[in-house]
Amino acid sequence: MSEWKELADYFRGRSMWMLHYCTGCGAIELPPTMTSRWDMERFGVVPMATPRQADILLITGYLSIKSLKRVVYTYEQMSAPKWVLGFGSCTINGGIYWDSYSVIKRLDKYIPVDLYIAGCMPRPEAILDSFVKLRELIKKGEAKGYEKYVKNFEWYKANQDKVFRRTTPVLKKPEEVTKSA
Amino acid sequence: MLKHVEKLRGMGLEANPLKDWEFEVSVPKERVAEVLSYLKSTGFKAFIHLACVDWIDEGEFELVYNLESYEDALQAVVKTRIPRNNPTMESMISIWGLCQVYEREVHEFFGIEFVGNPNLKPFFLENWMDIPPLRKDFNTLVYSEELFEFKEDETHGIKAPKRIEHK
Amino acid sequence: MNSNLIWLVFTPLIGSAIAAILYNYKFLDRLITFSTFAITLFLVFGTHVGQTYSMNLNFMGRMIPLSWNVTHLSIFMLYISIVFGTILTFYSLMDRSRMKGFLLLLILAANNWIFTTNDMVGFFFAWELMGWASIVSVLGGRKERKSRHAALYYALMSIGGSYSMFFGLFTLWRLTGSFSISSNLAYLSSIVGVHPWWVLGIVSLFFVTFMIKAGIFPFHTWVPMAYAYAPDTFTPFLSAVMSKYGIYGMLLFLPISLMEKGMPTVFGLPWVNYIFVWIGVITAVLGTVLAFFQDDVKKLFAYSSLSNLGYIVAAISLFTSVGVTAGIYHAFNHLLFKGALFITLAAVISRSGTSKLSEMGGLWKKMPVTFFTFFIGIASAAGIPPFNGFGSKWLIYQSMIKQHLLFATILLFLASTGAFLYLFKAFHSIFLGQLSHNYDNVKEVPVIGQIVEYLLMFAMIFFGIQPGYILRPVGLIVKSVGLNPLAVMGNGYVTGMFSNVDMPLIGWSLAISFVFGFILFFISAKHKYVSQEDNYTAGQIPQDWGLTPETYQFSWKFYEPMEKLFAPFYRIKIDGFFRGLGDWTRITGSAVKQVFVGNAQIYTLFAVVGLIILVIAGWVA
Amino acid sequence: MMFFLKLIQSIGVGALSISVGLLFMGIGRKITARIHRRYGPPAIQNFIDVFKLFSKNSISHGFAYDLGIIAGTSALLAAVVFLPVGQINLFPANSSLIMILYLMTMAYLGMAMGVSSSGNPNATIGISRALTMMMGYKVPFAAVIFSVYIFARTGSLTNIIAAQSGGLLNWNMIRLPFGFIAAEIALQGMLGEKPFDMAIAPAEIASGPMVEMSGKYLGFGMLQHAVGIFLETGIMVNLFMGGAPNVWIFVIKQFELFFIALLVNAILPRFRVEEGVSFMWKIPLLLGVIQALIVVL
Repeated sequence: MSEWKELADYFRGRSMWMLHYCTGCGAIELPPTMTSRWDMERFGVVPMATPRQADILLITGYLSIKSLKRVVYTYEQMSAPKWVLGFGSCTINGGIYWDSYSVIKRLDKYIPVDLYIAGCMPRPEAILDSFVKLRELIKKGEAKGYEKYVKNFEWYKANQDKVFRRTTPVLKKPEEVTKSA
Repeated sequence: MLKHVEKLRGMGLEANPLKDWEFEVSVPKERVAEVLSYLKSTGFKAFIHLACVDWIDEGEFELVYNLESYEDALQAVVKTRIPRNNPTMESMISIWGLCQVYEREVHEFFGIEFVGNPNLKPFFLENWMDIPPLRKDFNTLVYSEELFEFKEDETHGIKAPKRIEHK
Repeated sequence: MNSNLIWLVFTPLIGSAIAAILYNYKFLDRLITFSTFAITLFLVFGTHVGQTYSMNLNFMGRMIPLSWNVTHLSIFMLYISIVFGTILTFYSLMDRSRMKGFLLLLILAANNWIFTTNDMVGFFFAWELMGWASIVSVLGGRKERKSRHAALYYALMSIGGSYSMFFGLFTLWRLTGSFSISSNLAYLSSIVGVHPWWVLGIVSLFFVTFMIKAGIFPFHTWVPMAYAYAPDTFTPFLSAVMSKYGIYGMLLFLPISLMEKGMPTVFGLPWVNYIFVWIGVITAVLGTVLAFFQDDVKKLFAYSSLSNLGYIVAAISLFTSVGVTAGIYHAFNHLLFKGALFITLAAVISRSGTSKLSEMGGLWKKMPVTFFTFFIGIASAAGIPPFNGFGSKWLIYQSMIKQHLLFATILLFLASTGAFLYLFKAFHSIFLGQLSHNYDNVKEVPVIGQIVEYLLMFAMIFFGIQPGYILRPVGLIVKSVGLNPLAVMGNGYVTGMFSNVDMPLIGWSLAISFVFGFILFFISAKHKYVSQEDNYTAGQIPQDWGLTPETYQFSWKFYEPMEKLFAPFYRIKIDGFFRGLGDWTRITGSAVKQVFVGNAQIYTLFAVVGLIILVIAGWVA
Repeated sequence: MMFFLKLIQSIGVGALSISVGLLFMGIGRKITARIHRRYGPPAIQNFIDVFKLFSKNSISHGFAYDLGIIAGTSALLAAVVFLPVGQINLFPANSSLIMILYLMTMAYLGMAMGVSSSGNPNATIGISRALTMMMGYKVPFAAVIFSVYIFARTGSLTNIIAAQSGGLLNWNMIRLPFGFIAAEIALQGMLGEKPFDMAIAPAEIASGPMVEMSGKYLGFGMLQHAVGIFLETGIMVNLFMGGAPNVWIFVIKQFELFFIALLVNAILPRFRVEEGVSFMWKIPLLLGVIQALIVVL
């Protein structure tokens, strides 16, 4: 059975279909990655149109609360062996939106990220490198974000709900933290 | 263009040319509708934008109406100031229906009440319960630390940039 | 014991009388209808080919000779119509629509009479009985006003047809002094070499009647209306059985071959036959093209019937052995699959309460048996082997190709491909897609309905993979009209002229590959079932978005590109040209009518003219 | 005994069609990449994809969805055993071309039923476009088929191949040049390659019929496409290139046809649906009709 699993992992590592969530500015790095200059298809990575078909969810940059909602829904629509790539510093710590009231700061509090690509912007080489790294992780059986999500579902849901379903103001005592004239 | 400026000055308003294709006019709150409809009748048919500036030290909001005349290739900037406490403003929806959207946005981000606008539902923000976010007295850093629970020790060793204090 | 031929006619009449008395007791009425059909079926078991019977009816001092003669064709038609009628009445035992049992029994009496009679008086009388009973049956559909309108229009067309037949019948009587069909046909065959135009004129008078009943191209206008607004359980009979009366009539007259009698020929066909082939082809294409854009599902299938009858007419008009075989075979297949489709439609409409395609959707979860019946029905109608529609379509292509009628064949192929389009449109809009919350409480049809549906499914598959059971009797018919029957190699074979098709082999091939498909399906990684709301919506959460099943169902303007393609042809209809022509003709016709008065025969002639006017007018509307 | 022999041979033909189809798709991706001046995936990439898809979890919308998508592949596999493949001709008395075409329709019906029962309008729009396009290419193809029928005086692929024996000049490709060109354009539509790929437009309708397909369902879809490529190019080889003496030459001939379709696919944009259909009804149909006139008269 484990041989079968290894074989399956081998194939999964060589055929990663990607859904790119392109709200951030990082989306502009993807066309060169796909086309002649860098050609990600040689790694078996193909852009897909819907979450049903995809293996990788590539988050290209910052996510506002509204778009995070869509990303979570999209992630949950994907089928089981699935991986999330956080792209750019925005997904790591908010990047230039580090103090914004509407942009989330750390993606892996809400969905399990298997691999971060640091940089603002990461170049296509970095994206290709991440595919190779992800392939190695899959082969070693370390990229198990989807299992983590199922195991810690309550924790993820609580984090998501804290952002999505607010029933009280966030600032408990606004007069203390606001700087009124 | 000078003709417009002269005319507005003749109405007892403070009007200045800014560039050779743009002028501004400061209007008291009560006369905004009158001035806007006058400008519309003289060729400024297009309503471009409604902006709001929070003059927190003076305790006032400044509403900026941008108009454009396509015939004369001119832009008019109509400014008015309203008090910051309980800010209310007359809706310009009867002059340009388009104002509805901009007023809704300004309402959401500054909390200005537009009397006469039927649709001031939340626009961009979801479940917003704090003070409107684009007011100068809203501290976004404290807010985002509170909401996203983002502490520096959780950043995989990457430190948050030092906050640039203004003033 | 040849008098059982009379009983074939009288049993339904008696049953009809009882059913009419018990009309208010809905279930008893239905039960009597069903049992009369069953009894008639037993009577048909007792008839055999070559039976004759004759008697003289004393009518106000005149002796009217009535005679019966059972041919291969008539026994075939009797079997298929009565078996189907029995199944239909069994189905309608549980039905709540306003179909009147005694009228159906009257039609059955007329049906038996038409198929067995050998005298024109009986033929005409039975034809009228059938016509009027069906007209009254059309009344009482779900939409009062529209069904009244449809019945009126159908009645006008039928009257026109009757006049035409009456005129032809009495002309023949004046010529031969006999009412016997067989002797009259023999007479026509004998004089065709001398007076081809006379024969053509008389036969075309009959053909107008038959074309009206079958709904062939210039006379097709009543078909969609009557089919769509008739009671839901009557439409299957109307489409499956009653459209075949016209085909039966045509088959009676077609043996009068105009070939080698000095008439010009086209592609080895007499030009009249050639014209009829094209009329059939035009009917097929027209039915298909109009069916694309219907929103009323019964109307859509009415146009589909039109298209299929076009196939049949095109095939039998060739009057070659393959052509006639293919035509009769397709008539049977059409009866089976269109009957099944209309019965499932009746089930769907009675359960959902609407016949609008844009209001239905997703019903497969609620009505799985009906869904499968409909699926096999459309697979048959689209001519997919090994279901039953394939063999006849395939033979029709071959018969056309044999005559080198290439363009007609291409157009028929177009109609067949188009058939797949509109069938899938109906299939999707009724059964697939999103299930509206209005239909949360919809249930499967009752057990009786399910039994009928299983039976029809079985029949469509059985006659698909065992075509020999139909091709043998069809071969006898072909032989009886004087052509060489096709060789039937075995029960499973459709033998064409260019190649054979072994239907059980296709069945095996499909079954085995399905087994492999299922094995692959079950050994691969597991799947989970999700609800219809859990769907790809570009990341939008349906509840937040205000998405309802109705708004997420694609059924309106299903083939919009096609509409754009065919838009120039529709503009012709919008133009007032035909309308103006129709008005003008009607005015001229009525003016002429006022001039001539007094002569009965001329009146009949005028009726025919009036019919043409009516047809043109109806074509516009 | 005969039955089992035929069964095993049929399974062999099915496996051959799947592998050749997947290989063609892989080589096609490689060639397209080279035309785009990319390196491209390995030629066996599609095998990897299919294995991965069958090892991946998936979602389903009910039994009609399962059944339809299995039917899509199975019906094509059932059709492919009737195709003469080189020296392998399992049922020589039974290779009627029209029968094979109608059996392929079963696959389309199954696939259409499956994806539409998911309830996603994108899928249905894709199906509606595909069927409209089918109406477009089937008509010129029918014109060509019936010309060949009349020309060869037979409707069985076996006999059509036999009628073309005796060298290159006897091939229908040479004898019926207009028909060959018309069928070649129709083949482009049949394969769903550009400029006739509006059914699976990923940017407009989220890859159309495939929108809700995940894991093994998509795997079945790929198998269907693979068998479809094999079957459609195989029909063309038998119709116009005189079949082949053995399987290898047959596959090479198929690849020649597929290669032309690929080149066109790699450089052309997409038609709109009605443009595609009206194109099909103009140029290929005209060519087909010219050919038919030449044959009939």
